[in-house]
Amino acid sequence: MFDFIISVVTIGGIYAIMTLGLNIQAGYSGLLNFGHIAFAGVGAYAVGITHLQGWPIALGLPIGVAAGVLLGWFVARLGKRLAADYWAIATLAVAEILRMIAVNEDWLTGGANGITMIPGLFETLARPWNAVAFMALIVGVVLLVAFFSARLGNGRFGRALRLMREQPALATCLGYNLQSLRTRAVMSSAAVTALAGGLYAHYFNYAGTEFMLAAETFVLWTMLMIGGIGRTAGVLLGVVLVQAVYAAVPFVKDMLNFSSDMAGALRMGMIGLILLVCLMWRREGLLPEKLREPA
Amino acid sequence: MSTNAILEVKNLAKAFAANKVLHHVNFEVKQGEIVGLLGPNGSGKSTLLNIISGFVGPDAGEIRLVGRSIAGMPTYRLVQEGMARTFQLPIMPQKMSVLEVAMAAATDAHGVFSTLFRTARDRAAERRALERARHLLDELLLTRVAHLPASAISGGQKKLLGIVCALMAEPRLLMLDEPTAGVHPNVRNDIVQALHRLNASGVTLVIVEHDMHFIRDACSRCIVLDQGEIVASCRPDELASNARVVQAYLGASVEVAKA
Amino acid sequence: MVQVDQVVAGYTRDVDILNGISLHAASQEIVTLLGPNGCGKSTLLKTIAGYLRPRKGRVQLAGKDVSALAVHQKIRHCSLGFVPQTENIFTALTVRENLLIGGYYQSSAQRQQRIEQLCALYPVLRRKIDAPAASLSGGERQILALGRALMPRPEILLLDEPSAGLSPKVLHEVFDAIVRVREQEGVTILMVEQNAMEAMRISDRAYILSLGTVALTGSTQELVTDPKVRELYMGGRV
Amino acid sequence: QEAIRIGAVLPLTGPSATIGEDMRRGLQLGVERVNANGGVMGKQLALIVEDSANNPTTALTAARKLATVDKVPVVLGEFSSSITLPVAQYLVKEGVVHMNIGSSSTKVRDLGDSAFNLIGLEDAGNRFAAQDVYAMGLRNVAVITPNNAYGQGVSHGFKEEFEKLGGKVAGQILYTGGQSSYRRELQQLARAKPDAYLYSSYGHEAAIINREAKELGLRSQPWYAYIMSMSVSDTPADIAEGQVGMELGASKGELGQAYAQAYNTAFKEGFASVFNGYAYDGVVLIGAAMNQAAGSSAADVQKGLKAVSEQGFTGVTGPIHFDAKGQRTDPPYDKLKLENGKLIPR
Amino acid sequence: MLQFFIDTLMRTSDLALVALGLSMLYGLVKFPNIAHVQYAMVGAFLAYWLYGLGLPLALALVVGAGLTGLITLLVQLLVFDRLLQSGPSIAMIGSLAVSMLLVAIVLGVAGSFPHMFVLPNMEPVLIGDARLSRAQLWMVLTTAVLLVVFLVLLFYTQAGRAMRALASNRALADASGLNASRITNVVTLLSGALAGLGGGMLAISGGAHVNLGHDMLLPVFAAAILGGLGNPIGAVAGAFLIALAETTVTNINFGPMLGESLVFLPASYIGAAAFLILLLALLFKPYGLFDKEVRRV
Ligand SMILES: Nc1ncnc2c1ncn2[C@@H]1O[C@H](COP(=O)(O)OP(=O)(O)OP(=O)(O)O)[C@@H](O)[C@H]1O
Ligand SMILES: Nc1ncnc2c1ncn2[C@@H]1O[C@H](COP(=O)(O)OP(=O)(O)OP(=O)(O)O)[C@@H](O)[C@H]1O
Ligand SMILES: [Mg+2]
Ligand SMILES: [Mg+2]
Repeated sequence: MFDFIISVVTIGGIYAIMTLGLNIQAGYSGLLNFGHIAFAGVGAYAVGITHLQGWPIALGLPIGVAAGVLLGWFVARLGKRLAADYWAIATLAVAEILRMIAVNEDWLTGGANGITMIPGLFETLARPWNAVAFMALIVGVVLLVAFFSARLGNGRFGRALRLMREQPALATCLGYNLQSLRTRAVMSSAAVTALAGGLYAHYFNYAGTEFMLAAETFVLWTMLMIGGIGRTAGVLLGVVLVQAVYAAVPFVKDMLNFSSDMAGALRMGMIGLILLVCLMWRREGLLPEKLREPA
Repeated sequence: MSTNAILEVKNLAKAFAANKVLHHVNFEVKQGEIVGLLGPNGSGKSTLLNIISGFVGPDAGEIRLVGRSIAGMPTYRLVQEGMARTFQLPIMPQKMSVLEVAMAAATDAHGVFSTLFRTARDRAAERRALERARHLLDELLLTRVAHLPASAISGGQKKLLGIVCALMAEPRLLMLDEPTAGVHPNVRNDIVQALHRLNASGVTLVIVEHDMHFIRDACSRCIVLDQGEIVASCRPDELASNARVVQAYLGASVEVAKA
Repeated sequence: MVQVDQVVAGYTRDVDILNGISLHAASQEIVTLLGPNGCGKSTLLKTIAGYLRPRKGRVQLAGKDVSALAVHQKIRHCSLGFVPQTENIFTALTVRENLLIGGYYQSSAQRQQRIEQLCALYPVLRRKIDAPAASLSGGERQILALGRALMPRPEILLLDEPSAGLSPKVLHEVFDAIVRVREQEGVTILMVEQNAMEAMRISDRAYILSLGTVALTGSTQELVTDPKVRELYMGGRV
Repeated sequence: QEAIRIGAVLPLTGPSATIGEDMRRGLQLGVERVNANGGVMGKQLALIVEDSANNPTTALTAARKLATVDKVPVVLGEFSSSITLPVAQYLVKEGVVHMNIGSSSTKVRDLGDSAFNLIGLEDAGNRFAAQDVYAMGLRNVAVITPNNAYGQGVSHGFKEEFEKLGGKVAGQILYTGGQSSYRRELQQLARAKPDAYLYSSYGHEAAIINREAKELGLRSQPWYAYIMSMSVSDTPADIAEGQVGMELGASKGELGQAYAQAYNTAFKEGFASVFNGYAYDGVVLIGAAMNQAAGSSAADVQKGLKAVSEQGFTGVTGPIHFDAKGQRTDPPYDKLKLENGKLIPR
Repeated sequence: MLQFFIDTLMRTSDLALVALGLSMLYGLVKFPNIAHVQYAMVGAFLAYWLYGLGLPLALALVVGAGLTGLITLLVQLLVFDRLLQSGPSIAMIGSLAVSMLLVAIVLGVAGSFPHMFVLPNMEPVLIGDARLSRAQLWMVLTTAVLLVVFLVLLFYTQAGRAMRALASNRALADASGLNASRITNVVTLLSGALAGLGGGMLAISGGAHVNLGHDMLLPVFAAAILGGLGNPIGAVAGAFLIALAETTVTNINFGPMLGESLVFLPASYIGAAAFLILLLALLFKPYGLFDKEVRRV
């Protein structure tokens, strides 16, 4: 059980980092990124490819973050003239194209098999401690990212983003360069998310294409919306809840003695139901964004 | 060309499809003036403002700000050059308080790293913005609603908030699109006062307005636009005696302009 | 025609914007509401139209208590017309389509005829009849909004700042047209105005609101001639 | 009396759900069989099935739960190689026995000590198919397979083996799954004028491919189905009629027939794929291994499996023997054809 | 060439009805309803079930579509009306939840095995040198007829105008006496029925299976977006363009250009082609290809 909890916390932490990243775009800047998982995918594949090519594995994470930021720059450029909904689909398109490249170009990415045997971190430590150390690392990163992202949101940059989110024409007229705001927001968010993706690859010793499916982005969105978009505490709460539900489903199934031919239906149904109940009950998320009081 | 012109517009033309909104618009605004920009509905005043402030590209013509050509410059660059404007129909954000919107209008020091690490520069900018925002909100009677969501204040109050935002930038040239439409008459006087004070501190103003009282109280000169052209440029009290202006713009309200 | 009794209403549960307000407008009267920004004028009109439910008190139109009716029911069945202060046109439609929607329940012949009439009343509409409404200038929008509301020949018209953004000449024309509509079609008009001077010119009575209640009321004559009223509520002019 | 638990991770939702469910049925029948024969060391055998949702993260979480919370000694499954590989890697690292019953990637071979494999991997399958097709006198073949790890393996591997024999692959298409029509892919293949088509596909996708191939008149050439039972499971018999193909060795012999009977009674329909047989064999084998080693720890299972394999074990998919790496030696393949609406050996 | 054209049309008709409904509803409710493709899946199962009960195929499709419309309306009333009060993004995530629930229910009831329609073997029709099945011919024709009907409905009737007015400004539609909720309900019903019909027709060739909705999610959304969300006719044109792009990728032979006999773009990039087209189109027409809306500050 102990091991399982550690792994649930670690995975939750990785998702938390990605969701905090998404929050910088979606929450603060109102940018609907439906291809967000692509940043994580780039991070994961960077680590994987570093391993495949036999480069020092320590280079994986930095390369991943750099590649993520670059992709972020590109995606933000794409949005120069696009309205929110349209940009959302454009990002989805980019993510899908990247995924297809990952599936098809097996000389680089291992093809549909993905890249296996990626070395983990802390593997020199003894059995439970390597997992504990990894969890500690992830929790540390989550706290750091949460702290900085809250700062970003409450500070002057975040305020500019929020004005852009709600009234772009007003923001322009006040002298903000929307394109630059958007680019910087997406790039910061990409950096964080690519880092999480790289850590994912190390943790699971694996980078593959299923991880880059659009459904994964929707998981991130779910976490974001349940907790409360735009608010760091809300985001974290959302991640904890969704991750708890995901982790609990197999146990609930065992507990209620559901026959295993219903296991799949039950898993989907329960997650859908809980999500729906949450949304209906607290429509703005559990911790809705508040008006910020300038200190 | 006079040397102290802050804004020069030469041969400006703009058409939307077949609709020629502006053609051969020529005028200049001198440093320290308060110019009223008048004209019938649909004569292109807002379009002119949109072009000057970089929201809409002109079809032809030249615009100079303090002698520098600004054609094709994006709005945010123009704001850095000291130009600010308000909108005719203000729409305000939902999840930001009035005070926050006002503070957001101070655009300095909003870098990612500066915000992340709360540098001294960031903190100083924040303090300055807060002080100034409080002051301006107070001046335009918005203190009572400063903590409400900016979208939940009344139409007139939004208009005032728009003006506060424009002033936050400490512009050299301020263009107001119908600042008093929907604003209570008493507040109108406050606005006039505030604009005069602003003008005294060196800000040049261009005001689009339909309220002749306001024009008379506030402006030193009027430019009248009709059918895409400038048809008059004179002192406000001379408007009533200009036949073309009366025919196109004032109509039966000519009495008001005279009064 | 319009009777508002002790109405309390607001947007959020805990804040009342209207604090027990009462007023009325007799048949074919033009009544103007004046008051500082944010005192609740628009809120009052929205409550009469049905966007907000009165928490206390009631709203009567033509003698019927309509406090509980939805907006579209009032518009359709109580012969009510309403022009909101902002977002008062359908930007995705053309000018003609805006008018057609205004006359949704008329027969198509009636609609054509009415559009002709309105175009004669407001020539701008004819000039822009097939333009997308989103392209209109501020003043043009205002006229279109009025035209849309007039399409079904309402008996009661609620206007929220109809003059905002109109040039002096057009403002005059619009107000004259309002008076004419009243005379020709017998409409009762309740309007909010900041342009006190012009509004007083055409209205019979006025209410001056303050913080969700009536601070002062009287005939136009009485109010305009009272110097204190002019000083306090009309910017010291008129 | 506590039951002895074993685990499985299967795609019960998502694009491979059909096969996941088919495998689950095999496992279920296997457990029933073992328990009917007296269980494991006098105890009941219990199976915990977790859904992978066709997602590696979910699959790994499920495997973690099985390994660390339920503490099962052995986990069977997944189906997609891209999920089986990370899951198996994790299990081996934890010292849990992994039994592969669905993935054919050759990487399965190198997973480690506690990894076992029951099915023929793609290299063997490709060699078998290439020889079979070549023996049928076909020299110029077009190949259409899904664009995933499995399809890529078949497509590339078959070409290699077939060309080694001297045949030619006229065209290869890796189609994107989940589309409503594959006419365009088929027509592209037809432009290469092959003298036969080799395809492999999942149930309903194959149904579309077969129907459209018929509509487009491509069935005038022979069609060869790779893993035939899976490929024709959802195609109306009159459309697939006359196809030939190969198959991972399906249930056969008396044992196999009894099993097919049991499957039919339990689920009121025939096999949806061959994988249920391997799943069934996996469970029965594990039961035997536990009894053999007289213990139910992972180490016992590992030891037991080796021992049972040495003694010789016959499952519904034929005799099972593991090599030193835990791989089934000489995994069975069958040659089949569809005649009068029935799959029969040829 | 004829075959190329027919392939394109057929793929178009696979996507068009669902995309049309999606886009139409988007116009009113202003959020991309992810569950919309699942309505198609539900429609497929209903049609299969009704056909199994012995209804003639056409009737089964129509009744199935009607029932799907009712289900759609029910979900709209119970769930989305409430969620929409707090904005489009909440509603969108809600639609994701609904989508999962629908899949779970169908999975629980009908299982994961595809259900194939047992149809009499139909000989393909020959049009010129192009071949297609009778069912598909009917599908293309039905789609075309429905499209024309909707075009007329939307742009030439007072009801269509009311719908667009509602989409543009709900509060003002109220102030014009339109019964906003009733119009929304009718449109919801229609869009659900369209999705149901689309799904049912798809199932005729590919069977009714739980992933039917999920599989068409991306292309349908790409089509709706390409045509401009909220513009139903655009959605159909978008579907056509996507189909065209896909067909081009698979069927244009670049061989002659390169001096070889047969050179195709890899078919595995077929999805990428659709998305690439989408990206390019959006870059040049940021609000979809058929956007005519005037935006001014
Ligand atoms: N984006 C656009 N597309 C098409 N036509 C436009 C656009 N913007 C403005 N117009 C047209 O240009 C003309 C001038 O509009 P503008 O808003 O500049 O007028 P204005 O002088 O500000 O009038 P008002 O006093 O009523 O606000 C109007 O007839 C309007 O319909
Ligand atoms: N949508 C809303 N939600 C919450 N509060 C609102 C909303 N709209 C207005 N208010 C509040 O109600 C008060 C009255 O607003 P209202 O619009 O009725 O003012 P008004 O008298 O029409 O002012 P103006 O002349 O500026 O249009 C405002 O102070 C505002 O704070
Ligand atoms: Mg204007
Ligand atoms: Mg108001």
